[in-house]
Amino acid sequence: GVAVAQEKLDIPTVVKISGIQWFNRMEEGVKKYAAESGHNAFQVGPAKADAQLQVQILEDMIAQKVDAITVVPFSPEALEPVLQKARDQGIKVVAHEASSIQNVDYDIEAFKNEDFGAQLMDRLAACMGEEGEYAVFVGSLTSKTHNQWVDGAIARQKEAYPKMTLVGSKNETYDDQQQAYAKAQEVMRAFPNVKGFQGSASTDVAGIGLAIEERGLEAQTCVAGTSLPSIAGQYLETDAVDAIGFWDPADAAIVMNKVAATLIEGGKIEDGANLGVPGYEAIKLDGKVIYGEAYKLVDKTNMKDFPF
Amino acid sequence: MTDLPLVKLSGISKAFAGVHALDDVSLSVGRGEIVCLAGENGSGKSTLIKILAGAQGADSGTIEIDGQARGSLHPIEAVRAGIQVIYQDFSLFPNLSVAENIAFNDQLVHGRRLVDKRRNRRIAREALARIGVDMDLDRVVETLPVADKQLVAISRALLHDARLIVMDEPTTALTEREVRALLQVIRKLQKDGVAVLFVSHKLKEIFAVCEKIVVLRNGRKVADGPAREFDLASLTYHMTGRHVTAVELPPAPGEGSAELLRVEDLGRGSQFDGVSFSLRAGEVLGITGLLGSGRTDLAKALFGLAPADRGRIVVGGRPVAITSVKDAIGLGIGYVPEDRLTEGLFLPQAIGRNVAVGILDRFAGRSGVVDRPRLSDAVEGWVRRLKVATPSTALPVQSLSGGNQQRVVLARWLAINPRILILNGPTVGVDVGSKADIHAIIADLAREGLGVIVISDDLPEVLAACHRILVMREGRIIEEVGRDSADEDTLAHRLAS
Amino acid sequence: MQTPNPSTTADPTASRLASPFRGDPTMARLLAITIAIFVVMSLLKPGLFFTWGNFSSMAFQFPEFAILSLAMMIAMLTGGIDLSVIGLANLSAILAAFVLTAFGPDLAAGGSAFGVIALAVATALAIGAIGGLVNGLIIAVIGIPPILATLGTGLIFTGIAVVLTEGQAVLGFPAAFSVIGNGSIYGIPVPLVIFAVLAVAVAFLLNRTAFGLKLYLMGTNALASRFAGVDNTGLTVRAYLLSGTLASIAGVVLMSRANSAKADYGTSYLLLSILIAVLGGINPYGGFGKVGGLVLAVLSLQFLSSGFNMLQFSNFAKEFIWGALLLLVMVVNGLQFGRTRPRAAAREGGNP
Amino acid sequence: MRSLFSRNETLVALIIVAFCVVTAIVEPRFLTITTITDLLRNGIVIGIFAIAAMLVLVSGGIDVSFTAIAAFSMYSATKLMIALGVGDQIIVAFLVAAAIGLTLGLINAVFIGTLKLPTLIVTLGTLTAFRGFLLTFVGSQLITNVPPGMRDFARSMIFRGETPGGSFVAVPTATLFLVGAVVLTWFILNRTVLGRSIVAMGGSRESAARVGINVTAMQYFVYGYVGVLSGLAGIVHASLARVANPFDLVGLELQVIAAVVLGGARLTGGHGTITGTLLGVTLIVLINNSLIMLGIPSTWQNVVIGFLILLGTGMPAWQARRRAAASA
Ligand SMILES: Nc1ncnc2c1ncn2[C@@H]1O[C@H](COP(=O)(O)OP(=O)(O)OP(=O)(O)O)[C@@H](O)[C@H]1O
Ligand SMILES: Nc1ncnc2c1ncn2[C@@H]1O[C@H](COP(=O)(O)OP(=O)(O)OP(=O)(O)O)[C@@H](O)[C@H]1O
Ligand SMILES: [Mg+2]
Ligand SMILES: [Mg+2]
Repeated sequence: GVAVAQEKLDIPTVVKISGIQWFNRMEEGVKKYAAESGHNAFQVGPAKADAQLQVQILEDMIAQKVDAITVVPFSPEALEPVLQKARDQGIKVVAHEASSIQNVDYDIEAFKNEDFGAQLMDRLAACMGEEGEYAVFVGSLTSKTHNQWVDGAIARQKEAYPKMTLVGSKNETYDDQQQAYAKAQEVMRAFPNVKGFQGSASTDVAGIGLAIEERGLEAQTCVAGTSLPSIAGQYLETDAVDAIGFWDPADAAIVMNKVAATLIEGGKIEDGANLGVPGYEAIKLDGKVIYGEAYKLVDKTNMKDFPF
Repeated sequence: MTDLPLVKLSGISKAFAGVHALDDVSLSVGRGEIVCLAGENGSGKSTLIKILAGAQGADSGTIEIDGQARGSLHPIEAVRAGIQVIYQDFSLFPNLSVAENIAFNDQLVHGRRLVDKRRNRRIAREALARIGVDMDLDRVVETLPVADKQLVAISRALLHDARLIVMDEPTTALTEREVRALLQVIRKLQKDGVAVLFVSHKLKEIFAVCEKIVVLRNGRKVADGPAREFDLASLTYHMTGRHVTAVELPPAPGEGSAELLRVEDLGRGSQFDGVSFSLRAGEVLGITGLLGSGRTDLAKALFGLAPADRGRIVVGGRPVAITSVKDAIGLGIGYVPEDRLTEGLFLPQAIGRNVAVGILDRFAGRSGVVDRPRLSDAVEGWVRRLKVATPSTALPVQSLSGGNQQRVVLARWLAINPRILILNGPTVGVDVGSKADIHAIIADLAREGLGVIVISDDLPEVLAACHRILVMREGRIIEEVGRDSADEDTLAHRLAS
Repeated sequence: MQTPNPSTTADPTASRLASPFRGDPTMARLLAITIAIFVVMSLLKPGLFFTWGNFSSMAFQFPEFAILSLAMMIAMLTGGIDLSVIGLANLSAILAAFVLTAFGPDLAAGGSAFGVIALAVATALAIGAIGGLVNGLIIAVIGIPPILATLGTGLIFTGIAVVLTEGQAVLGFPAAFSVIGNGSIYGIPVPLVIFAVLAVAVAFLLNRTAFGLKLYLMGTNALASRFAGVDNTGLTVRAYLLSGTLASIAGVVLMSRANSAKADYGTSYLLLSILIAVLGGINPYGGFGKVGGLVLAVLSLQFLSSGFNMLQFSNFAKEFIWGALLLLVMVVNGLQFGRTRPRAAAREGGNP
Repeated sequence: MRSLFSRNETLVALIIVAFCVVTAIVEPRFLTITTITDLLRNGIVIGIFAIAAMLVLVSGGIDVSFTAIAAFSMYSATKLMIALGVGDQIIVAFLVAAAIGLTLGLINAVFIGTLKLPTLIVTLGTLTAFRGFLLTFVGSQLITNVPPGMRDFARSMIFRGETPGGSFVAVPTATLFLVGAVVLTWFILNRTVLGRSIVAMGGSRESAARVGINVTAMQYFVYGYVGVLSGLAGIVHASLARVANPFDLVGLELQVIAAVVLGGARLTGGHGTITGTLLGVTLIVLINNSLIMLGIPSTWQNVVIGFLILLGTGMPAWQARRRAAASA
């Protein structure tokens, strides 16, 4: 009711891990929202990427009796019980990057993961001339989103680019650039004709790009993957990386917070609604999942437009 | 000794966490003088030596070298002043070669920056030559038998211009042969004007070499004078503060008494071979031999630590296979090992636990839950019976002196009430008083019908404590002698030749 | 051989052969520190920290890694370490999860949840025991240093977990199962109850049974324990078996808390459990350490953690403080452990 | 006694050869110059770390904090370079990083040498504390536009060639840091009294003190030296990766120590050789960079690595056991 609307709401945004580029950008969004709304919106995250640490933080947030929780789960399944606990205590919960999650009021997705993967594949294929060998990388075999992107891409290749062939299995990089670099090197040794690489973790394409630059194969190879201009920029410039895709974490944060506040104030989210954030002007509502059209595909021509 | 003494310690006191290790002790050593430091375990000998060598600082007192007073001493200074120490625990570097161990201190003293291997080897060879020992200079010290380690420690001290060599129980691990060699070295050193401060629990050695004797008791100096003014009895009295009487060994058991153990043609690898003997209830059997003669291996075989690979063992009339310590203990065999500190004791653990370890299972029963009241009663009982000098069985065993530590190990094995007890060097590094007590304990055990095997190279000991003595050489028993039919010198002769 | 100096290790009750921390100065200090942290946090956030809600919230949080720390402690008492605890915990959980999901359907058809859950838990324990047994054998029989052996088996356990699940989470447990991790009995969180029971059990095992007392002795000097007739090999194997079993219990709690099982759960708990063990006064070179200290270490870290989250400190600051706290405790305890590890003990199996 | 074949080094070397043979049979492409350059390139940082870790083990301690020191020095130095606008002076980066590493190493030394605390616990504490401090107070943002000096350093090569396939093979100048660390540490450890004193101390601290070795000073040297090496390794890592990421490196410590012990160093101190350490590193790096070639699916790679570690450590351990049993 109105009474609620007046008071200053406590809304933590619990992220996968503190400090990394991606979530620092997200924090900018959280701060922006806090400034605009006057609510006490803040971001917290564990020091290490570990679902259980996220659970602990959520426990503490519940103990603090916050009004709503927005969360980017490291491992959605692991959060179900604690999020249920939160909701049982009347705390509104909005998630992001967790389309399968149950115990939330809403989950925000910048796009359908499979489509996004397919989009990256289209870029990759275009660059490769729709033929040749390619390898795929995931930050972690245990990461659902990464697997969805890669699976989406592979599916897309199978239907649209018959002359392309996948070599090797999903290479795991442990979200570590050095690992991505070493694995890329080995892939190039094991499959000398490999022409394309698709990355998932934001550091993957950087590692792959570095390996390719050292081999001097910028021109002969194609790399596409999820990343941020601030991470992959130097490799986009040298064509070691050809295209990156991402969505703006800041926008996602703002959307999460807006939705959370709306719910507390008793508002509703309708299909096709405009959440007043670029990419989320006409959202698709599918059960609890709010889909936007917020992905950005970037190459060296337009990377400058995204200062993060 | 008309001129001023080489070193003069005055009013030295030192306490460790309450324990008064040294209390106002004064001592002087003249040039080329051989002084003996005697005293019971824990009387403060080693502590005094560490202070003299700068390895530990004194709480009070002064050290004078050539008349110059020094407050405290750094090890290097001590060495520069010509003081070299052979520590009780050798203080060698187990991971370094013989050559490097011997030459290390020299490198430091000369403030060398770079290693000169050839020079080190030369120094080492010379040092070993001085005690007439030849050894593989490149062998890593931790792979040496305990005796060779001691020889390395000794030769290390004989380096260059030593003017005072301190020997803290240098002969504990040595057998007759090496001891004689060492005493020769000491006399030779004296001729070269080198003074020696000699610590030993073997009074025979003391009288053999010493000119002056200083006796410590409980950290105080209780006697100080020319050797000729002492005799065995008086020295023992000063050390212990009581009159130690020779132990009465019960008469050897007759044919009647049961045979506890019989060994036939026992052998293991190249270590020992064709060993046969038998042990009766109430009998104390001595086994002696030079270093590397295989005594320890034989003992280890009987205790299942390194099982024999040929021959027969018969316990209580039944042929048995001893392939593990468990087997041996099951057969009522106990073993007091050679190296008390590493093989025998859990130094930082409570005395009580050190004794209890052997009987935990017995007091645990099937459930595995220990009956603590009964267990600790048993433990306290044995600690009392063996007169372990300690205020509480809760104190770590490392707070005890050598003799008492050995009693703790004995207590552990007596607690399992064994039928056969094997004691390997039971009085190594143990003072006369405790030694007599331990011999008394052995005699008691024999009286109670145990079979006791005493492995020792301390000939007076085997002669005093054993009914029969087996002499081993190169892994074989070369002969058996009855205690009455042999005296020390002949025995020593048989060993060596 | 340098070893703990008498003054700090003389245990006045040891004549009664070991005991909880009566009259132990280091334990007293740790207790003081824990209380201090608690008081400070309560003063800084009275309305939030010093509330039943927060207590219960914390009581739900720490049991899972506290149990892992118990497992770590057992390994450390032998003078070893167990880097495979979390891998084994997850592997056990995943196999238990397979049992739960396999029988999920006929539960919907009204089967007894209890039976299935019991079976699942049994499976987990069995896996934990087997894993621990493997560790023990590799360490005691083959003689690989524990740090390497468990590093290897840890990778293998995690690896198998990944292979079995393709890295994805296993879901769909009967509702009743979540009681283990999220339920309460008379307002007391079930995981806390489980930890309490285990802590008491382990303390009893270590101080009242032949197994425990021998463990302390072997950890102090493995060579001497062998000469004293202790079966070092068997003892070491049993120790790691116990450690593995405890790990699997942690795994069960973890999976119930997460209502799912996955290969990468709780990966940050490995370093944490080592940190807790040493902070709790377990000598990593073996032979010394009490459950009481471990519990205090767990509590102090949990108080700090929750307090910091309430103060909205960064979690990196929390890490910094944890490290600093460990050093502080060590400094005030002075020469708690030997300056270098006991050499004789290091010669034989069961040591790093 | 230490016949060539009873030596740990020999065994590890044999295992390495065997592994290479198998890999070459499964995938002949393994036998290319590129394989060597790649392995070398990936071995530089872990190699320097291993040398440092070995030195500590030899001295009778154990250090798990060196990765945190490396990350700390690397990130702070890079930030400082940018702040001071001396981005093109790679030498500055190395000096600053070395200085920071030295400082952190000496912090370890204070606890270990002066306060006489157990090394494992101290470094466990500093590992956590250094990382926490770095990420809390220095920063957590990764720096992707590393100073040009570092980039040029990364691009400079000792050797560069081209394969028939038309791709470059190169040995980066950074390799010289590994070579330097190896040579210098070898010299100190085997040719100087300082080094021998460290080894002696690792063998018996008490004995060392008694022959007049200043044990505390030795520990200050060891942990300081390790700090410096770690700092340099940090910059090398950041340069080669062309990004200063404060989250990097920490987590490697156990793998590094595993490599060192694999190479025959003993956790009980006093034993460890440069050769063995390099062999251990080689084996670990080889394993980590050959599984794709062996056609092992990612899901199985952890299992395989685990087994290979057990195999690599098991054979020497088992042999040592048997020898011990024989001469019991
Ligand atoms: N580092 C130490 N800490 C505590 N107490 C010690 C220490 N060193 C020696 N003591 C104690 O000081 C006393 C004298 O010890 P010391 O080693 O000098 O005796 P000792 O005469 O050499 O005995 P032994 O004949 O057995 O060698 C003993 O009570 C011993 O327990
Ligand atoms: N100096 C040595 N060098 C090489 N091998 C030795 C040496 N001394 C002993 N051994 C080996 O050890 C075996 C027996 O050693 P052991 O220690 O059992 O002798 P011991 O009579 O018990 O001497 P002690 O009990 O005085 O140490 C010998 O057969 C020999 O092979
Ligand atoms: Mg002494
Ligand atoms: Mg022997």
